[in-house]
Amino acid sequence: MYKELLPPCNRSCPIGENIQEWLSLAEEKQYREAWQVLVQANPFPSCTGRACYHFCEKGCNRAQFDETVNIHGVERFLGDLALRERWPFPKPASASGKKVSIVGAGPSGLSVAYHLAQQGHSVTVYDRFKEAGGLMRYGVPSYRLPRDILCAEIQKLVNLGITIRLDTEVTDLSKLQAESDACYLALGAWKPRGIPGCEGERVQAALGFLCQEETGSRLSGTVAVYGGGNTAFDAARTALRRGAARVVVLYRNTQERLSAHPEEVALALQEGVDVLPLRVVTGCSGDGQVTLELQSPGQEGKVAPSSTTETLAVTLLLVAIGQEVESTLWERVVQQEGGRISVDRHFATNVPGIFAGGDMVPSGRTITEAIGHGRRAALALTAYLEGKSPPVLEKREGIPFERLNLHYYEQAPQRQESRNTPEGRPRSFQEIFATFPEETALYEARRCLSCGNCFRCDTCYGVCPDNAVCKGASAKGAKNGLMFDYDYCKGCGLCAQECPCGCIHMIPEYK
Amino acid sequence: MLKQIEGSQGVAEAVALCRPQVICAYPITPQTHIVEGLSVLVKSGKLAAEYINVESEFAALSVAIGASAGGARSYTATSSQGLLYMAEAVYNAAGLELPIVMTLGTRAIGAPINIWNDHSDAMAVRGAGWIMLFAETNQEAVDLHIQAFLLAEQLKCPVMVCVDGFILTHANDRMDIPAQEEVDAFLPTFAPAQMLDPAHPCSIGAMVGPESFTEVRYLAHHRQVLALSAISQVAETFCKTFGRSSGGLVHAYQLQDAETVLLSMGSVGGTIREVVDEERTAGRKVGYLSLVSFRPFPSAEIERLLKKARTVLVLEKALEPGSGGPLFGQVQQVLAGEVPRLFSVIAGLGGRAITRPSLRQLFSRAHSGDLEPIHFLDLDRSVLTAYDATLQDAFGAC
Amino acid sequence: MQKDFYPKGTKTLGNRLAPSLGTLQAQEDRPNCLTGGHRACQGCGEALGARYVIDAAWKATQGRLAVVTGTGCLEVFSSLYPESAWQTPWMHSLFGNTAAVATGVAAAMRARGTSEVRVLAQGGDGSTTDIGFGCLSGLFERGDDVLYVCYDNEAYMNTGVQRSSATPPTARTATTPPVGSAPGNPFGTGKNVPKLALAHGISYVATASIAFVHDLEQKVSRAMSFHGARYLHVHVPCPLGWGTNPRDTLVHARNAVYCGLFPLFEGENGVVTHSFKLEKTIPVAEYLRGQRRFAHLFAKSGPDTERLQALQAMADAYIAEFNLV
Amino acid sequence: MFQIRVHGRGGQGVVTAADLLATAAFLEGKHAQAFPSFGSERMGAPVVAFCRIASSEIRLREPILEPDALIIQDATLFSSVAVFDGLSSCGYVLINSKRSPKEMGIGPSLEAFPSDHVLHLDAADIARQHIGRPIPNAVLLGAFAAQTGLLALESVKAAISEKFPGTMGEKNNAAAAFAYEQVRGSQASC
Repeated sequence: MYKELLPPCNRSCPIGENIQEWLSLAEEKQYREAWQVLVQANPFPSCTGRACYHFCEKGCNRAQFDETVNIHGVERFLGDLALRERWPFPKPASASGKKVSIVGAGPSGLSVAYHLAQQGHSVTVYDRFKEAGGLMRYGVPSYRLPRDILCAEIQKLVNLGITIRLDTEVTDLSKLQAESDACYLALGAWKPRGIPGCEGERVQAALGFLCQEETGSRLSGTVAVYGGGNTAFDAARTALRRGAARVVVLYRNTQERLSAHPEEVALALQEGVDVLPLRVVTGCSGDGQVTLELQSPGQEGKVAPSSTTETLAVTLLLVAIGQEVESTLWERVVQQEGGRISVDRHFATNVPGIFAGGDMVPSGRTITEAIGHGRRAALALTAYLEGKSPPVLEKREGIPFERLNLHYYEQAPQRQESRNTPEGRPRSFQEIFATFPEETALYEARRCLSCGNCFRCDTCYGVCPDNAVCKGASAKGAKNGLMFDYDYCKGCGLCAQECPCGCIHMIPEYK
Repeated sequence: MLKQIEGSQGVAEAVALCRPQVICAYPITPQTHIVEGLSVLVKSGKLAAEYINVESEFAALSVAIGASAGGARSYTATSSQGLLYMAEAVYNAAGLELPIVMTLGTRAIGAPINIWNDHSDAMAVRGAGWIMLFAETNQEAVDLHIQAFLLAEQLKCPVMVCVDGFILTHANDRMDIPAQEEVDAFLPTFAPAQMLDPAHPCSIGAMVGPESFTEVRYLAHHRQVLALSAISQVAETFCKTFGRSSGGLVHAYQLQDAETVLLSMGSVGGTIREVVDEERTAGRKVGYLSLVSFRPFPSAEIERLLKKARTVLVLEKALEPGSGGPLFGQVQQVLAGEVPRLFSVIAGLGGRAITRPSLRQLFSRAHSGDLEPIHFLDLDRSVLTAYDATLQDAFGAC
Repeated sequence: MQKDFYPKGTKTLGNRLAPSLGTLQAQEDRPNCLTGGHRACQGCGEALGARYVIDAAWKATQGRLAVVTGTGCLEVFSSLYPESAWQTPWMHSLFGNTAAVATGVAAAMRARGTSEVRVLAQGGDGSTTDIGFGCLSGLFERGDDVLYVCYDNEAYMNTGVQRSSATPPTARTATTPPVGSAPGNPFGTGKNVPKLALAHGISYVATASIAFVHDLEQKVSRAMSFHGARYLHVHVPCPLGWGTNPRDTLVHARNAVYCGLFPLFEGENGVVTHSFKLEKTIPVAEYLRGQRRFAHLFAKSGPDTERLQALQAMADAYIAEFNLV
Repeated sequence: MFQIRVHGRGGQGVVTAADLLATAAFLEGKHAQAFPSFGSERMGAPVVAFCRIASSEIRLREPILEPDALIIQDATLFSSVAVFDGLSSCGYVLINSKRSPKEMGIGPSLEAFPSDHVLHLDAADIARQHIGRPIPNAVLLGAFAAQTGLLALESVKAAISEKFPGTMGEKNNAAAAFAYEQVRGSQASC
């Protein structure tokens, strides 16, 4: 029988996008249909196509064959195409009459808003910032995610009927609760961790620095960024663009152990960012003398302080060693250390009707995960609003690389987005990479191995010695246009063995 | 048209008059002159046919099998070892119900190798399911070929026309070769009962299992039973069309009141008739029965004609060591209990001439009852003793 | 991007994005000249090969095709009276006369003025390389308009796996048991019928494998573009005779090609014109392992390196001879 | 019925001689039968062929055991072949030889024959003159017609023309006619 398995890309995607399916539509040039499948999970394909760290590609089986499919490139292509063509989101279901308030217009809040709106709920989103987007706006530099793209995707949500109240700090949770049938908290984690003894004019939180975007003042001299995560590198590259003569990333461990996405690190190095590993900042004087304690690498990635120190003169020290949740007003909601809100696997807090997601809850703290939270939380919220227990999502069986029959695939090296900006030191916040032209998007979509999901190559039909695989008119009702005629099948298993993508399963006739 | 030509040439001309569409040729003495004759006719454009020179007799008949299944009137010729080499295909052609006509220039089978005439080859395939007709004269050889195509196509059964090697094939004889129009009127265009036609796909030569094989063989026998009347009818029609009697199941000679009858097949009949005439002149009531149709075996006809005889001698040019004459065995089955004395005579093996003196002596011994159960005509005991001195005693004992 | 480049559609049998680039076997309206319901074993390579070849020939002739089949598995499993799996005009005569019967059919077509009906003869390796070789050579030499196809499963499978002249050295068969000082089929000089066919100078000779259907179909249609005698030798693994898992029939077929033991090539008028380049080569041992007929080469006590090396040398010689890489 | 036995060696045209006699008889409206002593003849081996000529249908298929006439194409046969077996005492003998039977030492068995029944002539030489090659057939047939009177020369010539159309036939016919006249001349003189 044919069985649809969970391809590793889908499995790895924090949003749970059905990547294989939309790639398969894209390779047929059915872009709108592909986009529709895509936005069933993710309302921000243009954003995630740019700023997501492509968890999907880490899972991609093709990596073991040649190189991963450039999934994000195709996603971005589809998202941008949808914007250009002004494809509206699918029409929501009829109004449910339920009202949901969402605090925080970041990726998680907007995602939950989108999915709830699709269910017909009336949604209002509150945010204390002047513009919506949360970390997508204030955390991701515009050279990675141009603001017009972000705005356009948010605008589509507004078009869907979502109300966004900006510049509105919610202070009274009880009042909000009283006004709504349910609430979703997605305020993110904005409270920077500091370094004891490092304060003053020349020390700034990296996230706050990023919030200024290109509008911040010009920099000069050496700017140091302390931290090894994505925020650190975003800050470092932004500093370059804002005029810093030299940007140094200071990291407590070895360069190999940087937690930032390797692509980001590579681009930063390419742009001229220096990385000084094995250095812990122990202090920063008012005139910008940063004291660094050198570390020596030890067992299992641990480092040990050495007695050696050095100093570095900087005009600015940006601290990017993590953020915490501001724990101001949520007395009734159980919070953990660092202010994070405890939720169950359906994103419900201990208070009925109050849900939370995004960076506020324990998670990987990425835009993508936040959007994923929103999607799943919306399901739980809807169930809650309908008085049902939260849905249990059926997990499909996965498809390991070994189940693929590689004979049928052709080697095809990955293609990457071309650059908009010259290599080397950047001069502006212009987006670095260009969206795929259709040809490349098509090429990448066609590279998808379609792991575990029939791509109608008809090999089974061709290799059956007994003509037991029916196709077309004689396989009426089959989703993939193929059907087994068990009267003719002798159970040799050739079809299952030869199936390139491993979607045929042999089941014993008698047990 | 009367012609004085070699028997083989007469056969070739007769075959050509039947407008065969595919002719397969492989040389083997003494059949060779027939296919040579046909090759001249085809190459010179006098006969529109595909002429295929093959690499063996097995291929010769196989090509004919394919051609016949392909819807073409097909012909080949062979002899002796060649017939045995194609034996598998001989059975196959009959099993596939393909109306192929094949001339057999009858000849002995080795070892020891011997290229001369007897009927060992024909006897070796007597169970193959073919209709087997024996010509007594070259005129009859000509006529039987014309009848053979009609019979084969009517009955969906291959026909083997057995023409005594050398004695007929290489004899320069007077023959009346019919005109093309006459043959065309007698033999309609081939309308195959089954053929490989993409417009009407069929499968020929399927495997048949135990549940149907008996029935298939039954039908094969049934076809031969039908052939008994068909052969007579075709001979009658032939006689009406061409004005001469040829073929049929048997030739009866001086049988009305015959007490002693010699039964045989093929070209020896002429010499026998001479001796029968001599015997009659001498006042002895002898007769001759010549089988034209050996397959199907005309049992009823033999019984009808010979049941009043006192002595029947079955003279045949074949021997199954350990058994005797195969023809005798069959005649015995028919006449046992009706004819008091039945003798088996093995004669003419490997080209040994059957002469009037020998036949005279045979009759004389038959009259006196002085014949072994299996009598070897003109057995030269000196050859035996030269080979092995102890043999004389062994033979003396039997 | 190259036009028509489909990273997962060019090697698969079908290509939903560009159906015309797929094989005939992927088409819904393929003729199925050998249709389902036949009695072949599980995973039969010959059943596949026959359908691939005949369908392609049917297409090339637009259905004007007559097929002659020699005795063997193919004939037995497809035509047990009163049923037949053949949807083309089909006949079977004997084991050793297939080529000659085909000559006859072709002659009949010429004689009847229907020579647009083309003739295809087919038989197994026993039928072709052994008992029917005389007739085959005769067909070649005369140049009758017949495409003769040999489905080579490297032994007499119909009768219970006995050695044929196409059985590879060392292979275990019922008549070459894996015992004694030279276990399995002894090494000989071999009988490469495709090369013998080439030596006859006939218009077209090719080898093909059921694992490479595009190549196979292309060769059949090329063969049908010529007239006169043509020869196609198709490698068809036999799960029963080889002692392989039925589901792995095409895996072994592929490996046979990739290791070099079954070179795919084409020749015209006596000269090799093209060989199928191997995108990868594998050691012969990888092909042989997993086939019970070669199990004695991989005994627990240690592999039979001497024979494995000899087989590898055979493969290497083919790779060099046909310039496969 | 008149029975003729032709003796010679493979390649001399023994079988053809018998065939031509049969054809000549056929052309005269007679029944005829010719056949060789079947064998796998090779060049130079002794060969026999037979011919029967009759006014009614010939049924007999045995070899000719008691010939009425012998045509001997090769005079070297006598030591190895019993050429004269069964020949009736008033039969005809025609030998291709420069030398007489007596000279060859085979005289005694022929002495009782009527003298004009035993004839020898250098057929090879005559053939060489008329045909260019020492093929004795036509010469012997012409001589035979003259010797026995069984067949008209014209019939023999017609048979030759049928078998060998064109100049080859004409040359052979000239040879036959020459021999015919020579034999007739010698008969008249004796």
